[in-house]
Amino acid sequence: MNVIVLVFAEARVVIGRSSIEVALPSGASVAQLRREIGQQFPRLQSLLGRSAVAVNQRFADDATTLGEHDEIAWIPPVSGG
Amino acid sequence: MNVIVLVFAEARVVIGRSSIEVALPSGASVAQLRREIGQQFPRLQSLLGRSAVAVNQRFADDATTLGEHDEIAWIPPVSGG
Amino acid sequence: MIQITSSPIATEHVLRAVGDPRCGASVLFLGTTRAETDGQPTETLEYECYEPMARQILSELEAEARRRWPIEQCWVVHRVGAVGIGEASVAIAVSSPHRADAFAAGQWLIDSVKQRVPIWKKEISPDGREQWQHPQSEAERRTRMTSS
Amino acid sequence: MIQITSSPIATEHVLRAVGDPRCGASVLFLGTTRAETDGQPTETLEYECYEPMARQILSELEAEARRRWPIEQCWVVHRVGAVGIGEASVAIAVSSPHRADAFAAGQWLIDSVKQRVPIWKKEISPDGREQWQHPQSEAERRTRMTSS
Repeated sequence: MNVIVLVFAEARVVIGRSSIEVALPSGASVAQLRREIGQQFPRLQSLLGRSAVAVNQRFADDATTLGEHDEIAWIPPVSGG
Repeated sequence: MNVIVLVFAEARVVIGRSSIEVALPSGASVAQLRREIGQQFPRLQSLLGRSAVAVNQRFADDATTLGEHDEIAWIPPVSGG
Repeated sequence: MIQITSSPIATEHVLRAVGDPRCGASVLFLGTTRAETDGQPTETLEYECYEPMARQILSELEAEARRRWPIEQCWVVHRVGAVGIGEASVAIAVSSPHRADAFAAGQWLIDSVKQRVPIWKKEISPDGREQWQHPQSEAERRTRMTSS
Repeated sequence: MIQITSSPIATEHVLRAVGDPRCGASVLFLGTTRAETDGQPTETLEYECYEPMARQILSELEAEARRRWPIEQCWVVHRVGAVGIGEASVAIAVSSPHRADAFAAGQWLIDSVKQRVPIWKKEISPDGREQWQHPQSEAERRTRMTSS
């Protein structure tokens, strides 16, 4: 399956797009998504390691499984306020 | 000597004036002033016991001695804010 | 900056006045007249002030707050006379490079104003009864410190 | 009430909105852009936001604050886009019958906004250098929590 991942802030700027498409085996987990993104964007591995992943606008742990229609977001460390 | 004592809030209202004149031996202390006021206004003894006395706009303890030209004030428990 | 005024407190002005390019944080506290106190309706409050001493003590409190916390701007404004329901009787605003200092200084200032400044409040109920507020004891004073 | 806006924050409006006749205390926190951070000059800040999730988390924070403290009114406003020196990027206002609750809730809300809401800040220096702020570690995050 292909999932769409929203990207923000430094990740967005380095990648040059505000979302990316990632090919994953169906029923893949957040952990698999992280590995796949890390391989596609090796320059962003350090930032990725410090980032959270949100699924349908909620923070998700590595074991969460993903579906094609989920709203997935890569959340770099936040700095609002 | 005669000293002028400024009075506020409930004390002012009960006494009906915003200052009182009190006759004291020269060099009298705040403690003596308190006793004299308590005798003049027995209805206000309880409030007086909970009040502070200020001399020249500073809180003063019972041992402070008074002069005729000091600015003296009877400070009931405060409730600003 | 210390102000004692019988006019409504211009809160937006106070807030603008503590803005400072060195500061990332401003905290404003407003003490306002409640419609009820302990279940008793209040119509209006009236504040009386021993003004020269109140100014003196407020200035000392500002100086002490500046010694204890790295605050850049500090305003304490207390209203006197009649204050209607919902209106501010006191405004305290501080700005600081770091927000924890602004919160701590603001809270210490309002606690200290309530304990140390010669200002007195009279509650007037809708039926016209007037009651000067003179906290009874240390225990009651501690209770007041947690109220409003 | 939660707002995310690209317009300047109308602080006076926020303050009026939390006024409540049941409340004796209002606390307003403003986070503003500092001219310098750690000795480096800042020209402007730019905030990016994952808006639907930010709204979701801000609403949860408001609900949690209302569970933890007896607050009557609660506003959290975060600005996005460019924010000049001295302007507010965030405003938090709460009102409560008792002031200790208003201070505690306000401080908890701003701490939580900084930790949990998907909003990111980019610092732009006068020479045009841009630096996204992505705190490095828990230790650094704790440092940030005490800053601005």
